[in-house]
Amino acid sequence: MRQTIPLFITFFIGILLIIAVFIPPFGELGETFTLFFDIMAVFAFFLGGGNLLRVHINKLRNKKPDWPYSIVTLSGFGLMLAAGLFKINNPGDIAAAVDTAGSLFYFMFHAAMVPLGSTMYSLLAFFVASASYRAFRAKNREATLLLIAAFIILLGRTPFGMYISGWIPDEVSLFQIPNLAVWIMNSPNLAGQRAIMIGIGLGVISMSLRLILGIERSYLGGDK
Amino acid sequence: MSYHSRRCLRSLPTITAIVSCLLLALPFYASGQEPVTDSVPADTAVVIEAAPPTTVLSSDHKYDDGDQINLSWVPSIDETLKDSKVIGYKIYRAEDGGEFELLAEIPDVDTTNAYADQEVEHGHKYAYYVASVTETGEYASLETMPLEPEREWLDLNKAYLFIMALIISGAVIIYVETAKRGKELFVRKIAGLEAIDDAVGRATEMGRPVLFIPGIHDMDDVQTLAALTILGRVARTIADYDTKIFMPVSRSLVMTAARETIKSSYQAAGRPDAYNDDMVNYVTDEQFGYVAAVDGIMVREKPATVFLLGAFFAESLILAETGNSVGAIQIAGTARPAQLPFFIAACDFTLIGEELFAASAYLSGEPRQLGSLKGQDVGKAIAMVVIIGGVATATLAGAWQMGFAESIHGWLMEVFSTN
Amino acid sequence: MENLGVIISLIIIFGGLAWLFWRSVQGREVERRIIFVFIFVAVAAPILFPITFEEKATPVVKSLFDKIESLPEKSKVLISFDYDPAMQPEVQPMANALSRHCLEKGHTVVFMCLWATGQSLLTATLESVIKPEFPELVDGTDYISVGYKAGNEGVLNVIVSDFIRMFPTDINGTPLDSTVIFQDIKSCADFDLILAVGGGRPGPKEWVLFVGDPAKVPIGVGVAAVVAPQLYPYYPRQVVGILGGVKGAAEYETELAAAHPRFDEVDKPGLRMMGPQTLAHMVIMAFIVIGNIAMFRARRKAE
Amino acid sequence: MDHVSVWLGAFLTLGILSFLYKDNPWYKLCEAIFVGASAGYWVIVLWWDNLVGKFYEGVGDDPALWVGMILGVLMLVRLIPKVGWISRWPLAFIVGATSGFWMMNYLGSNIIEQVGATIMPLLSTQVGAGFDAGVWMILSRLVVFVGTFTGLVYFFFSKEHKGAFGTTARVGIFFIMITFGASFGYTVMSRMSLLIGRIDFILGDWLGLIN
Repeated sequence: MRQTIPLFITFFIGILLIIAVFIPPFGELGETFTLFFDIMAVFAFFLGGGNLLRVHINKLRNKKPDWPYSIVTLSGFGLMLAAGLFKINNPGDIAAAVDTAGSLFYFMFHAAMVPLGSTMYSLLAFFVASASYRAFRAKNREATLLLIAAFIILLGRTPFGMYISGWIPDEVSLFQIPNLAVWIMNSPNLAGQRAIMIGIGLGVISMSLRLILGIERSYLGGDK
Repeated sequence: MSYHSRRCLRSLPTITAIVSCLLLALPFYASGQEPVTDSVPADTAVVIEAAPPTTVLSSDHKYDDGDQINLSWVPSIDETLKDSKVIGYKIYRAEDGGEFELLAEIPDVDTTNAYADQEVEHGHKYAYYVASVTETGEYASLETMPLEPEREWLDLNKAYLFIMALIISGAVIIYVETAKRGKELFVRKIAGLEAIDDAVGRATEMGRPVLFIPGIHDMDDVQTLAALTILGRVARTIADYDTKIFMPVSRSLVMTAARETIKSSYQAAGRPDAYNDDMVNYVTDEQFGYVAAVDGIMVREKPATVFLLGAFFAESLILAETGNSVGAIQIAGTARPAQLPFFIAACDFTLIGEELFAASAYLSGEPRQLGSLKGQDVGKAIAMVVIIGGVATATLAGAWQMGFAESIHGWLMEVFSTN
Repeated sequence: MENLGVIISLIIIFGGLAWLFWRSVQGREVERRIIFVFIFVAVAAPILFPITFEEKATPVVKSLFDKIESLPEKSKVLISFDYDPAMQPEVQPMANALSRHCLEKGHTVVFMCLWATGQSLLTATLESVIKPEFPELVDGTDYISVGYKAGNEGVLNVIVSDFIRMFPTDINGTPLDSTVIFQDIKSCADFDLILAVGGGRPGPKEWVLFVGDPAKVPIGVGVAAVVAPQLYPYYPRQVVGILGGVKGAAEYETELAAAHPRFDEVDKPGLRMMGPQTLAHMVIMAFIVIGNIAMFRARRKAE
Repeated sequence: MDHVSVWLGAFLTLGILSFLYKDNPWYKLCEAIFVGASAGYWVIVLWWDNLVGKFYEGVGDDPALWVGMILGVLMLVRLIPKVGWISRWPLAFIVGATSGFWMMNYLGSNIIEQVGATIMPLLSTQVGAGFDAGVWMILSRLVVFVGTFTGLVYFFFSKEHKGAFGTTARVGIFFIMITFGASFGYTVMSRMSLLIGRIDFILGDWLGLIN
């Protein structure tokens, strides 16, 4: 019973959304369900946020290693929450958008989250460098092809591509590096992308059917 | 979902309506109207500056929820003249026999002679007329007959999509059934998946935890679902080996679902007491906030094995390189082609696209699940046959104008298009 | 002074690479942190001492440029800012160049965003590019900003058939049906061109799938370099042209400055960023080469 | 205010960058701030956009939204151990909806559209200016055709990669590798721009070294 009802719900909703594609009056069903999902996400957050608070309060209470940082996390959370919920320092009234310029929420977002987020993101540049040195090696034929393609695209995306291959006559201009880079993007890359996309499409269909038909049910938990 | 509906619904009926209108109007246009404009001498003070549009036709938009009427007309004959005074059209509408009210103005006289009225409702009748507009006045056409937009219950434009869905799902289901009856099905080895047991075993030996990252998307992404189905298998092995698992997630819903999944795996392994909610923790929804936290966990907990499965974006390499720097064995998989090269470079095993979705079926080893993979292959075979046949017929038709090839190619293009 | 700086930094970078090469060939380990320092220097040096390179538009960029150039005056263009501050250095230059171009050609432009974070970046473009450079244009008549609406793809699904239902007012609260621009725009199908600038989801790809295809509106895209490969399958059937990454922005800026010389004067961040980018690329390529040579050396030794 | 945000920004930027050297208290502090503030940020976004914007303001016109509300409340039921199992219903709903929705979506955009796009004439008298103009075009189309086909062979699960089949699959993986190489080359560019943006901030906005 405890498994049957959820299995039935999955089955019913899944089939409903599949046939809705073919029934014009149901055309908006997907969007409506997206709205449901958005509303459910708010409630799920009570669990997620609650979990976050619990973890850090526990850390604090038991004086686990690094507990002082939990104070920072909790106060950051609380401050952002208060700033957004009560629209602290918002130049508009309570009806104004929460991120109106000048509000505390706006300040916290732009002065703290933006630099943090973009710096974290920019770490990628460093990791790209270390991965290039360490991992992009022509160990076999496949890896060599990957390398060559990457190399041509890299060259083609810098002005050097044109400098070193500008001498190639216009009749075979395809071999000028920037053009070759575009050709790789448009032809072999496109072919690989398509094969991957078609495969993914089939994989999704098959997995969806397994879920809808209840063949795959691990996410539902046990009977107890 | 609805983009299918909208794009399929649009073109054909509209074009048919316009073409038929034009054809209908042709005789009228040729005989009745021309003399009128010709007979107006340029220097007389005539008030009529332009002829009204003719043959205004309203028609129901096919295969919709009864919420669109298509309107088309033959442009005012004056529009074709060099010194035309027509600057646009105005469309008037009356609902259920009421007053006519202005519905829309169309300023672009060169290209537009049709209008799709999407502000109608099933169950009401609408009549229209169209007026050609000049600087000084409007010249109205005749009114159309009142028309009620119809609601269709089946979208026949999508018959081919339906058949395709039926064939592919049918193939999956048939193979699942065949497998259920005990027929042995062969599925080739997938290296990344063969490695999972060893990877978990290694963590056990080293006494270090397993880190499972299910991507950064929520439960409304199929990749997250795929990650959770794989988690079910991995957690089973972890429960058997009694290894520690750590799963920071960036979505609350994923946290809930992951806890259910791990819990049921522990139950299946017969060790429900070993399960504990702290295995899965919510961190933050923010992409790089989550990454900052996971990176921290990696360098502090030094996991022996890291799974990166699901929807990944820019963080793929940040996570994979950090995992690599602490010496973890890494198994990654995503359906995002842009991130795959980074996983291939920095991880030990990578599941490419389709393999991610096939993984849990493969790992389960259960006949019915393997059967579904066979069904997928039927889809691939169809795609391959269609591509070969399509390219062949297109080439024959394009280079040598062979009639039969043209018709096959035309038909294939019709089937394999969502427009 | 500046030339000296350029020369010194080039010496540091190439000298360092030579050292790295020597060390790798000897088979000695090079620590990750040293690699990190390199890439930092390779990027920071050309920012301090600018180096610029010449650019020429590739066909995918040129075709979008030509499309905007050839649209008749008063065409209706929608520009969507679908990105966050993290993507900003890469795509904001495109958004600015595209906005300049459309307004310069006398098109009517509607600005919007699908990302909450896009709104302040959109405001930045309005305040620092459009208002100072096009003082004669009137907000609400020549261009209008409708801002952000939550709902991701859902927003697209609605505006494809009814724009005002999703965006009843502009960013200042003026009802859209009272504005001049929206007298003849009912849905996305009424636009002559849609420019989607962004890189995540929802982004250019969703614009193509949910709006461009069903409404049959040409779409031009400006994307972070990382997602550009995923958009190539749509070109040229479903997408008019693609600006990919800083390089795409730099090419567009060059093309724009050539066709409309008054924009030669303005800041061209795309072109400016190409210097550090080019150097960083060279360092990355050098890493790949050195790494491979080291591997072959080690393999031969093992044999 | 502006001064404060630049200094704060620089402090946080350098803190995150210090992780490259090694894990340290400065990074831990930045991480803690980031996690706390961003989790708070997302509650606020969910609260104002989803609960207020979508539910509270929309439920008048669309009573169906109550379904979403009820499913949401059911999620919280797990906090009551006795009836906790009911919280699986909303989960089942989401799994069903995601599967059904994306199944049809992927069928259209990933299979039908992509197969359709691959069907092109290899040579044609109608495209371009005839046979001679199209050597490169023919080559490109041939490459797309062969690459897509062999790529699909690679993903075939039912047959071991041996013999002629194995060779075809190997050609397929070659194409897939070129695709990855191209993605990598393209992506590197993007990543550098981000670092440029950050260094620009440190050297320009904070230290004022750039004129």
